[in-house]
Amino acid sequence: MRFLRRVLLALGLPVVLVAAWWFGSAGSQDFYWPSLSTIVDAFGRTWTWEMFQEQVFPSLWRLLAGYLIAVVVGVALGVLIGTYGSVRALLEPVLEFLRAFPPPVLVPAAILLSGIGDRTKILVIVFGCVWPVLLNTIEGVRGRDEVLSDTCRTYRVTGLLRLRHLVLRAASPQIVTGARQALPLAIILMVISEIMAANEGLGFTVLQFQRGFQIPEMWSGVLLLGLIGIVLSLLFRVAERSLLGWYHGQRAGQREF
Amino acid sequence: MVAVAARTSRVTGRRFRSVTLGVLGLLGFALVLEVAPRVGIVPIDFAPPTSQILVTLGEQLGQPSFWTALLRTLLTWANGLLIAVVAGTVVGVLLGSLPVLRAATATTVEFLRPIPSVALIPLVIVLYGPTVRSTLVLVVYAAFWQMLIQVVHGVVDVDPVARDTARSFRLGPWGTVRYVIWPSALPYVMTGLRLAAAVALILTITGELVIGSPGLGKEIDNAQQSNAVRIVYALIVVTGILGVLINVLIRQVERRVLAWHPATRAETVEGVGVR
Amino acid sequence: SEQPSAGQSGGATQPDKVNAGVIAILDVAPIYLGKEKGFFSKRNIDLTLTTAQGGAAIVPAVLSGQYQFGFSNAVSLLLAKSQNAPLKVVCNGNNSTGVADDFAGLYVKPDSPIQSPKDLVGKTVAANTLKNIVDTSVRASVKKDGGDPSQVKFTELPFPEQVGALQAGRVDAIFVVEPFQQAAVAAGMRKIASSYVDAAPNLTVAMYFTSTKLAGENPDLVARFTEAMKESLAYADANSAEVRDIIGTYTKIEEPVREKMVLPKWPTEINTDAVNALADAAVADGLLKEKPDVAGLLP
Amino acid sequence: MLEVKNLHKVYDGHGRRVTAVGDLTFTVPEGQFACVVGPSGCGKTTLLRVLAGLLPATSGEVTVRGTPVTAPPPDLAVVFQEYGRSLFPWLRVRANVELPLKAQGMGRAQRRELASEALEAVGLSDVDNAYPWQLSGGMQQRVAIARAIAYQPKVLLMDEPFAAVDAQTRADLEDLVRSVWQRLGVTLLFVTHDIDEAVYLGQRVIVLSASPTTVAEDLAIDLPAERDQLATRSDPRFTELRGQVYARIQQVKRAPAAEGASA
Amino acid sequence: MLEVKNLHKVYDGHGRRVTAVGDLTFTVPEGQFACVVGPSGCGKTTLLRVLAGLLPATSGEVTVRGTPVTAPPPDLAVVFQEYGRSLFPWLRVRANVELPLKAQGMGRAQRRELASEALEAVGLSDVDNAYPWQLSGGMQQRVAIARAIAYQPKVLLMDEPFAAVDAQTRADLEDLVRSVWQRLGVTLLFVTHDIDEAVYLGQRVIVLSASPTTVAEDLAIDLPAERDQLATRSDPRFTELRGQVYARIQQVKRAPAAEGASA
Ligand SMILES: Nc1ncnc2c1ncn2[C@@H]1O[C@H](COP(=O)(O)OP(=O)(O)OP(=O)(O)O)[C@@H](O)[C@H]1O
Ligand SMILES: Nc1ncnc2c1ncn2[C@@H]1O[C@H](COP(=O)(O)OP(=O)(O)OP(=O)(O)O)[C@@H](O)[C@H]1O
Ligand SMILES: [Mg+2]
Ligand SMILES: [Mg+2]
Repeated sequence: MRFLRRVLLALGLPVVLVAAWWFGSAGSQDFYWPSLSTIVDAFGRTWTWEMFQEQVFPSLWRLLAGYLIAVVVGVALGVLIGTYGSVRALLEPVLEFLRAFPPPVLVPAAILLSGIGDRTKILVIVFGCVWPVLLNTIEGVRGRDEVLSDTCRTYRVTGLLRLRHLVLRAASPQIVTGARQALPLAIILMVISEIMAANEGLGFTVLQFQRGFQIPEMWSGVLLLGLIGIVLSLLFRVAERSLLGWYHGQRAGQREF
Repeated sequence: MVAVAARTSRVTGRRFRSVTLGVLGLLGFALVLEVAPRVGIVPIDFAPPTSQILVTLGEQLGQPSFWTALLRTLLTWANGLLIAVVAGTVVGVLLGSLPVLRAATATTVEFLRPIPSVALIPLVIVLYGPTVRSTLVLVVYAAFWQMLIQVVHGVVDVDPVARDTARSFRLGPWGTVRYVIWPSALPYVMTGLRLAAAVALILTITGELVIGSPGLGKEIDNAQQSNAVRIVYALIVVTGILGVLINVLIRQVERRVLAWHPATRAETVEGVGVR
Repeated sequence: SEQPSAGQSGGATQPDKVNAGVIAILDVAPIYLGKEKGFFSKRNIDLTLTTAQGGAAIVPAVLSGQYQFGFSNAVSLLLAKSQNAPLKVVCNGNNSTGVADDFAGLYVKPDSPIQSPKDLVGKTVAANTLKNIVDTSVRASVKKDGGDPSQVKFTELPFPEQVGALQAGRVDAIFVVEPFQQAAVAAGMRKIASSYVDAAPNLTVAMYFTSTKLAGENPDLVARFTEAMKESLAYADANSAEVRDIIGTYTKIEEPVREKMVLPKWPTEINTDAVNALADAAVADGLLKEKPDVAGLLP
Repeated sequence: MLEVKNLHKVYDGHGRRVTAVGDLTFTVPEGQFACVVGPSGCGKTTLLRVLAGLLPATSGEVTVRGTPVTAPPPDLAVVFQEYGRSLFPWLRVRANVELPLKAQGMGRAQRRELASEALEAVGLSDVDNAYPWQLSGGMQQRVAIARAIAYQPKVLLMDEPFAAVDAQTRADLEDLVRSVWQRLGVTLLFVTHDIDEAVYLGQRVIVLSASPTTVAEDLAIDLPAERDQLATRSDPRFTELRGQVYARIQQVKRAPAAEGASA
Repeated sequence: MLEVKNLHKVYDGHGRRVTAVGDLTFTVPEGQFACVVGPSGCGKTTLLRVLAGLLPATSGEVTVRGTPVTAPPPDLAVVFQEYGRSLFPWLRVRANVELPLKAQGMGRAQRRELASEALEAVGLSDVDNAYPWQLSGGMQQRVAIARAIAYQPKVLLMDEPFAAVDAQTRADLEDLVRSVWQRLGVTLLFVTHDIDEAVYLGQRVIVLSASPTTVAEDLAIDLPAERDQLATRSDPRFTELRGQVYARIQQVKRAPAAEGASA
């Protein structure tokens, strides 16, 4: 029953929206707003298995690599900065400076630094989605309960053990928030990283459709990006469940009606 | 009196120290960027050293067109951020407090979030033309999600005992949001604000750059098309400085509204001691 | 519809407000010059020029009526036409010089083993946009030189990054236009071809266009715009000094570079043969499945 | 009036299933002062949370002043066992006390007066401007009590409200609670671990068994209504009642019911 | 050995300046069981936190086992007054108890044994797999006690460690703490609000005055080392000592020193 309810809840709104889009756009003659049926048609034609192998999977690979690196870097740096006030004072302005860089200027800089291979694209993804993880980790580390810190200090829980059992765990709800923020950002940055210095990939393909005025195909690419977003967020939720079981139990459990 | 003065000087002393460190950090960064092109780590023609960038920046500061561009960018940024923050907060509090609503919208949200603004650009232009409006739409679209997710997670983070207290004293939906949920979600919200502010700035510049609505981004595009490398970098530095200033501003607000929070009070109360 | 029909009666009433989307490059100097010279206002057109990064912004703006006219390269227009985008070309934009000393060129490093375009086989060439006029032209150079154009690899790289990438050895050749050509020359790069010239004699590189809707509804305005444009093109072609000056007003190209730059040609008429040749090449290169209705696109 | 009928509560989740309350039935008439004692972990807090409408019962019926409880009933205040976490760290002491009054739409002046009175009563009038986390444990607990008193509830549920204060303060607070109860005529359910306190305070002491919880003893305290820390506690009847409760608890403890916890 | 010499502690911040500890001097010899009582908010927790090296003194000197305290001294364990917040919500009960042992580099088997023993001793052997927030208040407090005991410290600081447990459990825990103290020879500083408990447990009771805190009374408890809940508590000497402590506290309370709080 509960499962059924969850499925219904998850699908209800999308079904309504898709139906509205389908009928609302039916017979559309607008060049940039084709009907959904045209888009779905284009989707079937475009995103074949070969296309996935040639364009989508390499992109997804870079996306995952970039995302994971960003999470690791963000958490590591965040713990460092969140723990030591002086490191934070020293680095925060520089980081804020870098954080404001728009990708259209960022990508050239990355190319300058590391060429035009996969490495650059991964770099762009990392650079773009490290921030939510970093900021959230910093605040999570800074905001942990003092009594827990004191407990660790008196019982001399130090070093790695402290990192693992206090710092990271206490910050984990915020780290997860940051990681969740970063996930769709990684997809967006995957596309952006393929704007320049690319000759293959999902983002590249979508942009080619756009430039080639293949608007239904472009829309189908957007659709695919959204679907990838859903799939990744489902995977993310599975990971979160096991990681933050204690948290959700403590927050909600059976305490509410 | 003496004690108050001592406390004030201690606080300003600490503030002074952190500002000094921050400036040091920026100077170190500038130094790296000065030296790297000079010793040939990056080609000097395409990554001018800091000193040259600063000279160009100085020239830019003397031009009224620069200031109008800056002003326009800031206006778009501020408008977009305001809309995104208000909308993100309202929707976030709703979704955060009502699990059913959250479950019902989850799929849609996860579908919409990864859609890149570059893909949206032609569609937005068809709707609003190559105007500030279009840029604004992109800014709001991108910054909204950042805010939304932070607020939702912040609302979920409310201490269950605090929530129960609110319920048993029948604070009502508005009272609960105003006095319990909002303050306890604030740390997340402030992070969300910082994230959204930067994203809004990025999208403002990007939008201007690609769409051609007036502002710094358009100046950057123009400089890029003209191969005016130093101007490009000077304008990027301006973007970066804006980022730093915006953050200083938000931190200031944060110190005020989060004075009670462990993260903030640890810095101001001597009591917590040997951290 | 009731567009103000002021032009016919000689400009007594309100001038027509016209927005045109252009790119801030030297190719569009004539329209800026023409506006300054009053070629548009004397035809009762109150012209506003707005720059954008490229076609991604300009085409939708023209199609949705936000801009009345736009500037785009020929291959983009062919691509749009092949997708049945409701566009109509109204006037020529700019052409290659037709001689080796063109405003764009294919460059390699001075010590590169690549001596001529056919050596690019198996090599990587940087293009500012892929599957567009640059790769079509470069392939034309390779083909003309006796190489197999399908064996040339392209990677997308914005113009500003190309010289650096070439120097760093990240690509084997670059195709740059002015003012980046001057940067390539200054960096000592070696020109191995003028691909626009190789693609077709006096290649029409870009054109001004409008939406079929506007063309159908207000042919008078289109006609006046075209006339003004032609006058501007002719004037620009004849007065290169003024062109160099006007470029300084809407770009940030520095004075010395501006003086040295090779300017494109601005004939008033579209080189229909060249556009057809481009279309054929695009089909041959696989950019297009079939040749679009060139006649329907051009005026 | 509080009515608890066949209350049964099972916690289930995270690999643990506990019958917190086995089968609980009792009624507290309007205006009565009832004390609840029972071993640690027997389900007292659970019972209070169900009564306060914060936790759904697994089965059974709970009624507060005539209406079945599905949400926090009106005019009911709770002093939580986790006093520290039930104070809002972002509000200063006075604002914490005033908040529920504000939510009721009470005017500023009246709010101030009630809060000042309540803070005065718990001996904290000088810290009204401090944040809760600047206070000692006992002070925090007293703020929570002040908040409940200022609220002037009809039903008051208190979960070990004096656990963190010293003996002297405790005695003062006991008298305070009794005077508030007498003055406002509230129905009071008071959980404590101190048997003397239970007997001293209440009109009735409900002794709960260990989990799965049932009522082990329900004892009327027939001490005179006027109570005094010295006189009442030295009353032989007090000693007798105290002995009775103590013996009953010992008994419950010695022969614990089957343990309800299992992995 | 614990030495506190002219300890003075002022809290200052957020518009509030409080002298939590005025001038405190006392010494607890190695292996002594000392109980501390004092009114709510008098600075007991503050004292413990300074001793534990968690809080710097404003002035004065604190020495634990010969070394001045600047950081938490080794072999020292604390049971915090905020027991709930001192347990790691992401670790199950057993892991909470074992964590400090793990930090010592103790082997798995030995860790398990010590933890099981300690949990058994506080009567929680059946909940070792639960999360702390699945436990009642009293159970949480016992987990915190178990953690301290399993740690086998040389110095043990306990801040109202039995505040949340029922009378019976409390008696059991009292005996447990005494037996641990006797077995391991720990130096024990025990803060409590229960005067009986202080007298029953300690070799010495330190009575603190209200803020600004000083030692109001330092009483040696000359009861026999072997104590028993029934026998000791009915010992006339017990009653006498208890009366002494009580009287002293009353005195302290009646004539409170100038209040240290100001806005
Ligand atoms: N949120 C929860 N999830 C799971 N089990 C819980 C939860 N809260 C309480 N329990 C379990 O229910 C039982 C009763 O808990 P409760 O808090 O009601 O006891 P209590 O009588 O208040 O004890 P104490 O006097 O120690 O506070 C305990 O076994 C406890 O472990
Ligand atoms: N973090 C803090 N910031 C400011 N003031 C504090 C802080 N902690 C304690 N105080 C103040 O110091 C004084 C002593 O507090 P402390 O917690 O030591 O008292 P206590 O003796 O433990 O009281 P209790 O028995 O109620 O726990 C109190 O007036 C309290 O308000
Ligand atoms: Mg309880
Ligand atoms: Mg205390």
